[in-house]
Amino acid sequence: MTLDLVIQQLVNGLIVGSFYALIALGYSMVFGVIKLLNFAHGDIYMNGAFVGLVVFSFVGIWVGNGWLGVVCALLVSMLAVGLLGVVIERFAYRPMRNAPRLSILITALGASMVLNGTALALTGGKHYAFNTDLGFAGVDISTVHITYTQMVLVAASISLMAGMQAFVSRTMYGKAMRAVSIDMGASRLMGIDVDRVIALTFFMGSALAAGGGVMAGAYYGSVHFFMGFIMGLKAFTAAVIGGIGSVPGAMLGGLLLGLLEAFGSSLPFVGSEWRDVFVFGTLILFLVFKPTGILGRSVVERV
Amino acid sequence: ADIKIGIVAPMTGQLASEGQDMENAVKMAIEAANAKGGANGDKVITITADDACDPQQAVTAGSKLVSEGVTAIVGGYCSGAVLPTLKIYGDAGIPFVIIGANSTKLVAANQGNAFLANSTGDMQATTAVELFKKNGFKKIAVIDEGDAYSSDLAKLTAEAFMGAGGEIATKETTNAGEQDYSAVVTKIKSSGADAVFWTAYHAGGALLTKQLRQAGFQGGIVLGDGNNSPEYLEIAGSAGEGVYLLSPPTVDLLSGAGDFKGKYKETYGRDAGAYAALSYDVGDLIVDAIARAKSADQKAIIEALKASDFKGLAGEIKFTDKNTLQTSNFRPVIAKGGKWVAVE
Amino acid sequence: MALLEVRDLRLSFGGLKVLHDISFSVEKGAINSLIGPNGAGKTSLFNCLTGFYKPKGGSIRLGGRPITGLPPHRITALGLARTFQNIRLFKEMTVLENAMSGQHCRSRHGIVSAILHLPSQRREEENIRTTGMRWLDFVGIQQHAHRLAGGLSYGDQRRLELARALASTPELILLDEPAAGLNEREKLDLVHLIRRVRDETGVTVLLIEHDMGLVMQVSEKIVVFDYGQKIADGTPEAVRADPRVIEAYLGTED
Amino acid sequence: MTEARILPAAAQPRLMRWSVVLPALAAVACALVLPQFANAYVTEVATTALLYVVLCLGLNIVVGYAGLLDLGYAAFFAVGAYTSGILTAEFGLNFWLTIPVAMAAACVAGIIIGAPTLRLRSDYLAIVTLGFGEIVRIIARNLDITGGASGLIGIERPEIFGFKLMQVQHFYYAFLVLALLTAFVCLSVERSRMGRAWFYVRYDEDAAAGIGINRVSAKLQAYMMGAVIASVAGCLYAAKMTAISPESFTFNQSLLILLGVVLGGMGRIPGVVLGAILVALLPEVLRGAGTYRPLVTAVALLAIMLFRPNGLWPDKRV
Amino acid sequence: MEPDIVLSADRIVTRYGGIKALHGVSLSVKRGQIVALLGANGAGKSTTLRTLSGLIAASSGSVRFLGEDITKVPAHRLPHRGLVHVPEGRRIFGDMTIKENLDLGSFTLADDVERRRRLDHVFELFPILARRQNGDARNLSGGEQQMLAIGRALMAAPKVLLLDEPSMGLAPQLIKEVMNIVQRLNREGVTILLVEQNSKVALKFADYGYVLKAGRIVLEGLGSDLASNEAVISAYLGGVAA
Ligand SMILES: Nc1ncnc2c1ncn2[C@@H]1O[C@H](COP(=O)(O)OP(=O)(O)OP(=O)(O)O)[C@@H](O)[C@H]1O
Ligand SMILES: Nc1ncnc2c1ncn2[C@@H]1O[C@H](COP(=O)(O)OP(=O)(O)OP(=O)(O)O)[C@@H](O)[C@H]1O
Ligand SMILES: CC(C)C[C@H](N)C(=O)O
Ligand SMILES: [Mg+2]
Ligand SMILES: [Mg+2]
Repeated sequence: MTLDLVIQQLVNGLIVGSFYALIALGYSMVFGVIKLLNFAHGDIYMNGAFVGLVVFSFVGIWVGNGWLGVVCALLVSMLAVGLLGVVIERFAYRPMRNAPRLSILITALGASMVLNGTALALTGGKHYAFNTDLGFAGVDISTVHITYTQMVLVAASISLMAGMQAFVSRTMYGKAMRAVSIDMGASRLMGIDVDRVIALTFFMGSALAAGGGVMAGAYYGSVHFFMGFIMGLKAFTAAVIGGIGSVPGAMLGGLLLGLLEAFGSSLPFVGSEWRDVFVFGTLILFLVFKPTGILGRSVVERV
Repeated sequence: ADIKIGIVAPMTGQLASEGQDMENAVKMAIEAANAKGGANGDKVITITADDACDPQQAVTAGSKLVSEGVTAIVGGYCSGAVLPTLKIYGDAGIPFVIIGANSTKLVAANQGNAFLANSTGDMQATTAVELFKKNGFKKIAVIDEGDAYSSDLAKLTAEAFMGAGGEIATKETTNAGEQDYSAVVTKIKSSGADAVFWTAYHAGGALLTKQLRQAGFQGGIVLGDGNNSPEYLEIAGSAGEGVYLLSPPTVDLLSGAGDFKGKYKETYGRDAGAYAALSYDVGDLIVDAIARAKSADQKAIIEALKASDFKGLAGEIKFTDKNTLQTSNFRPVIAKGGKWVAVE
Repeated sequence: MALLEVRDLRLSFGGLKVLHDISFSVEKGAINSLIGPNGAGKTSLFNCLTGFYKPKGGSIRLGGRPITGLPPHRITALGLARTFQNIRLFKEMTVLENAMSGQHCRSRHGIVSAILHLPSQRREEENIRTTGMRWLDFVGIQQHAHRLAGGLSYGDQRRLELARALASTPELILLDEPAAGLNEREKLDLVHLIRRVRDETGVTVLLIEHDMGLVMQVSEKIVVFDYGQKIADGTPEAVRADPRVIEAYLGTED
Repeated sequence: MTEARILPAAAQPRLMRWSVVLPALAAVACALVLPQFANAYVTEVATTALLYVVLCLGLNIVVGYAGLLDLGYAAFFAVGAYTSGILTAEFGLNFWLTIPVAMAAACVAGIIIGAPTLRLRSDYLAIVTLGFGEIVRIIARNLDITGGASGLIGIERPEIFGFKLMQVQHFYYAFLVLALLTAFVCLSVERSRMGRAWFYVRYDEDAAAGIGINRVSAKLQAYMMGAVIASVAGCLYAAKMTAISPESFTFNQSLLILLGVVLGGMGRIPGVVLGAILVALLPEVLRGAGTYRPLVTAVALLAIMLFRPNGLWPDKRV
Repeated sequence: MEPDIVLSADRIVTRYGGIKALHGVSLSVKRGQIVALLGANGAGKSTTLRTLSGLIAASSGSVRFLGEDITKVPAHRLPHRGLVHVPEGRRIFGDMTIKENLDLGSFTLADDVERRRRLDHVFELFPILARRQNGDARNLSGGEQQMLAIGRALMAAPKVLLLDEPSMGLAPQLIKEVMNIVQRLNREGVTILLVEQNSKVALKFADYGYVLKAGRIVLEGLGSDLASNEAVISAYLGGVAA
C-alpha cells in the first residue's frame, strides 16, 4: 500500500468508525445500566433515520436541503426517537427486570423485530433517498480529499460522545447511572429513582442512535427499513470490543472496528471478500489476550 | 374447476418491494385473462407464497404450493432461494416459470420443468462485455455482494471479459446492508480501473455510485439487472448521470407498456418496478400455455411452455432446449436527466 | 514433615501489597486458626493456597508436593478443600446435589459412558449419591437432602458447605469465617463439628475467624496477620498474651 | 437479575414419573403417525420443526446447561452440512460415512474456537461466537470447494438398506429418529456427572472450581457436544435439501435457534422441544399475514416473553 | 400518638413471593433513642428494616415517619425526608471511588457547599476514608467498607438511621470502634434503629429493644431490662433458626 492509500483508508476508517462509535455508545450505556444486550438498538437507529428524513423533507420546504434542514432533522429525531426508546423500555423491558437475562435478551430481539416489522409494513421495503446539498468542498491532503461534511460529521459525533462522557463522569445523574448499574437496591436507598435513571439512559442512548441515523442517512443519502440490522451488529461488536459498559471504550471500539474494516478491505494477496474474516479474527485474537475489551475493567472476582 | 397458479416471491425481507411488484403484476395478468374467460374456460386463481429470499423458507413455501395442488408456479426473484426448490417442483413435475432469478446454476439444476423467463447470467455477461468494448473500457473493477446471483454474474463477466482480451483491475465483494463503501471505493480508484461493474442490487448500487463519484472517480459505471429501480435514480441523484445499466425490459423502455404502467399505478398505488412488465408477461404466458395445452395436465403444460412463441409487453419469449430464453432481453440503458433511456 | 508449608509467599494487586513474605506451616491432623484485623490478608492467603490468586512469589507445598500456581481444580484434586467467606452454595440445586458436587474430582465417567449407560457408570453414580448422603449425615442435615440449598437456614448452609468440601476427601480443609452470622448455640455446635471432622476423618483444619471465643476454644495453634504480615504464631495462650496481637487485633479487654 | 432456575433431573427423587412418561409417549406416537394424515406441506413444516428440535436441544446444552451465550451456533450446523455435502457430492463418499467425519470436524472446530475463548465472560463470549459464526459463513462463501456463494447443488440422497430417502416423509422419519436420539442423549447426560458439572459451573464458577471442577474443560465439553449435535443435524439437512448455501447459516439462523431454546423454557428438554416447534410453526401459521408477517410474529413473540418470562414450559419448581 | 415517636410500624405483614416473612410486626422509635432489633437468623430483622425503608412493600399494615404515613412512599423518596437505611452486607458501589460513593449518599442534595460540609464531617469521623477517597471502594477491607456504608448514609443528613448488622464480619476491635461512632452520632441527634444478632453488643448501647422470632415480636423492653434478662433473650436468639 502506498502512503496515500494508507491515509485514505485511515480517513475512511475514522468516518465509519465514528458512526459505529456513536451507536455503540448507546448500546454500551444501556448495557451498563441494565446488563441488557439491546438488540433493538440498531432498529432505533433506523427509526431515527426515518424520522429525520420525514422532518427533513418537511422543513426542506422552507429552509432548503442544506445544513439547517439537517440540523432540524437531527434535533427533532433525537428527541422523538429518544422518547421512543423510553417507551420501549417502559413496555418491553421494565416488566422483565427480574426475569432471567436470556429472556430479556430474547425480549430485546422481539422488540427489534417489532420495530423492523413495523417499518417494513409502513414502507413496503422501499429505499428512500435522503438528498441533501451539503456539497463536496473540502481540503486536500496530498491526494486525499476530505470534505467539510466529513469533518463536521466526525466532529459532531466526537462532541456528542465527549458530552456524554462528561455527563456520566461529572454530573450527579451520571454517577447515579453508574450506581444503578452496580446495585439497583442500594441506589434506591441513596434516594435515586431507579426507574427514572433507566428511562433517562434509554432516552440518551436512543437519541444518540437517532442522531447517528440522521447523520448516516444524510451523509450516505439513503434510508430503508433494514439499515439498522447490520449497524446494530457493528455497534454490538464495537461496544464489546471497547469493554462493554464503558463510554470511552465504546468510542475506541467503534473507531477500531472502522479502521479494521477499512484496512481489512485492502489486505495483501486476498480480496475484500475476506474482510470480515480478518475483522472478526483479529477481534477474537484480541479478546483472547485482553479478555475484557479495550477499556473494560478486569475484575478479579473476590471469593 | 378453478386452475390454481402459485406465486413464489419475497414478500418480506430485504427484497420485499420487488416481490410485491411481482405478485401485483402476475395477478393483474391473471385477472385480465379471467376477464377474457380464463384458461380453457376455467377461472384461474393465484396463491402467493412468501420465500423471503431465504432458501429454507423457500422450501416450505414451495411445498405449501405443491400441497395446495397448484397447476403451475411462477415467480422466484433470488437465485439462492430458488435453487433448493427446483428439486421439489421437479420431483412433483410442476411447471415453474422463473421470473427474476437468473443464475446459471439454475440451468444446471433444472430437472426439465423449470423455465427461465429472464435472460441468464451468461447472456448478461455477454451484453456487459459488448458494452465495455463499445465504450472503450479496458480495465474493469467487478464488484459483487457475495450472494449467489451477484457473485455468479461477477465471475461470468470477469471470465468473459478476460476471454475477450480485457483486463480485470480488481474484483471486490461488499456486504449487503452496509452503507459505507469508502474502503472499496479507495481500492477501486487505486486499482486504475477505467470502469466499474456492479453486479448486485440497486440499494448498494446507488450508494456505491454516489460514493465513487464523491471520491472523484471519473470512469464509467455499469450496473447489473438488479439495479433497475426508480429508487436507484432517486438515491444516486446527480451522481447517477451517465451510468449504464443492463436493464431487463421495464415499462419505461417498452413502447407498448404505457397502458399497463398507468393501470398498475391506478390499481396498486405505486409505480411499476423493474420486473413488473416481465412478471405480467409470465402471468400471461402461463395462461397461454395452459390454453395451448388444452388441459391442466402438467406434462402437457410443460410441453406447451417448451413450444412457447409468445409476444408480450417485454418482448418475445421463446425457449432454448435448456429452457432459457433464446434471445437475451437485456437492454443497455443510460441514466440521462434522472431517467433511463435506451443506448442506441 | 508438615502437611502445609508456606514459604515467603507474596501477593500484590497493582501497587497494593497484600501479603509480605508469609511463612508458616500446618501439621498433619491439627486444627489451626488464622486471625487478624479486617483487610489483613487472611482471605487473600486462602485464595493463594487454593489457586484463585496467583502469588507474586514464594512457595506452597501440600504434603511435600509443590502446588504454587496450579489452577484451583488441580489443587482440590490434590487434597485441599475450602469454604468461602460469603457462602457460595449452588443455591438453585438440591442439598444432595451440592454434597455430590464435591466428589466430581474423585470420579471419572464422562459424557460417552453416560450416553451408553455403562454399568460401571451406573455404579459410580450410585456411589456418588450414597457418599453424598453420608456426608450430609455427618454434618447432620440429611433430612433436607431433597430441598433446595438456598432454602436452608444460614447455619445449615454453613454445614452444607462443609459437607461439600469434605466430600472431595481432602487432607486439609480451609474454613473462611465459618461462624459468621451464627448465634451462640450454633457456634457451640460448630466447634463440636470441627472437632469431629478432625477426630473422625483425620482431616486437618485451618480456619479464619473473628470470634475469639471460638478460636481460642478450638485451635491448637494460631497464626496472626496484620497488614499482610505475620505478626505472631503460637498457642492460643501465647498469642493472647502477645502485646503486638493485643495492639493490632484483640484490643484491651474492658 | 436471577437466572432461571433449572434442576437437573438427578435431583428428582424418582427418575421415571408416569406423569411425564405417558404424555411423552403419546407425543411420540402422534409424531409417528403424522405423515399418514398430513399432506406434503404439513410434513415439510413438521420436518423443519424436528430439525429445530435437534438444533435447539444441542444449543440447550451450551446455553441452558452450561450457561454459555452462543450467538454463532449455526456455524456448527454449517460445518456438518458442508462436510457431508462436499464428501458426498465431490468425493462420492457414502452419506452415512460422512456423519462421523462431520462429527469430528465439528469437534475440531469447537476446540479451535472454544479452547482459547471459553473462559471469557458471557458477553465477550457472545461476540466471539458471533464472530466465529460469521467467519464460517464467509469462508463457505469464498471457497471453491464449498461452491462459493451459490453453494453446493446436487447433493446425493442417502440410502439405507437399499432404500433411498426421497420424499419429505422419509426425511421426516429420519429427523424424527435423530430428534428422539438427541433427546435421549441429552437426558442421559443431564443426569450424569458431567451434566451436573455443567450446572455447577453455570451457577457459580468459582465455587465449582473450589470443589475441583475444571471450568474450562467442562465448558469445552458442553460446547463440543453441542457442536456435534448441530453437525449431525447439518448432515441430514444437506441430504434433505440437496442444495445448501451460505444463506442458510446466517446470524439470523443462530438467533432463531437461540429463540427456540429460550422461548419454550431453557434447560429442560420438554420446554426446549416446545420452543423449537414454536419457532418452526409460528411463521407458517402466520403466513396469511403477508407483509405483516414479521410484525405479527414479533408481537406474538414479545407477548409470550412478557407473559411467561421464564418460557412457555419452565420447570414447575421454579 | 405521642409527639416524640419519629418512626413506627403498625402490624406490618411482608411476603417474599407467597411466603410470609413478617406476621404483623409493630414497633416504635422515639426521637433521640437507640433502639435495638434483635433476633436469630431469619427471624425477619432485615425484612423489617426493608419494609420500613420502602425497599419491599408491606402487604398490610402501615409505617409512619415523622407523623406521616409513608407505607406507600417509594424507597427513593425517603432519604431526603431523613430516613436512611444502611443495608445488610454494606452494598457499597465497589466500582466507584470512595468519594463518589459518599457523593451518592447526598444524591438528593442540590447544594454543593452543604455537600462539602457533610463530606468534611464524614472524613472527620472516618479519617481512613479521607485518606483513600480516590481509591475504588471494592478494595477496602470489610471494616472499612462498613465505615463507608455508614459514612454514605450520613451524607444524607439522616434524622433516623436504620443500621443492619454493622458488626457482621468485623474484628473485635473494629466492632468497638463502629459502636462508638454509632453512639457519637446518636449524641449528635440522630435517632437509630439498630439490627443486631449479637445481643451483647447491641444492648450495651440501646435505650429500648425488641426481640423478633419467626416474623413476630416476642419480647420488648428497656435496653437495660433486656440486658439483665440475658437468659430470656438467648432462649429466643439461640432457638432454632428459620
Ligand atoms: N482482587 C483484589 N483486588 C484488589 N485488592 C484486593 C483484592 N483482594 C483483596 N484485596 C485487598 O487485599 C487486602 C486483604 O484483603 P482480604 O480479603 O484478604 O482481607 P481479610 O483479612 O480476609 O479481611 P476480612 O476479615 O475483612 O475478611 C484488602 O486491603 C483488600 O482490599
Ligand atoms: N429475597 C428473599 N426471598 C425470599 N425469602 C427471603 C428473602 N430474604 C429473606 N427471606 C426469608 O425471609 C425470612 C426473614 O429473613 P430476614 O433476612 O429478614 O432475616 P434476618 O432476621 O435479617 O436474618 P439474618 O440474621 O440472617 O440476617 C427468612 O426466612 C428468609 O429466608
Ligand atoms: C436481478 C434479479 C432479478 C436476479 C435475481 N435476484 C437472482 O438472484 O438471480
Ligand atoms: Mg476475609
Ligand atoms: Mg438480616
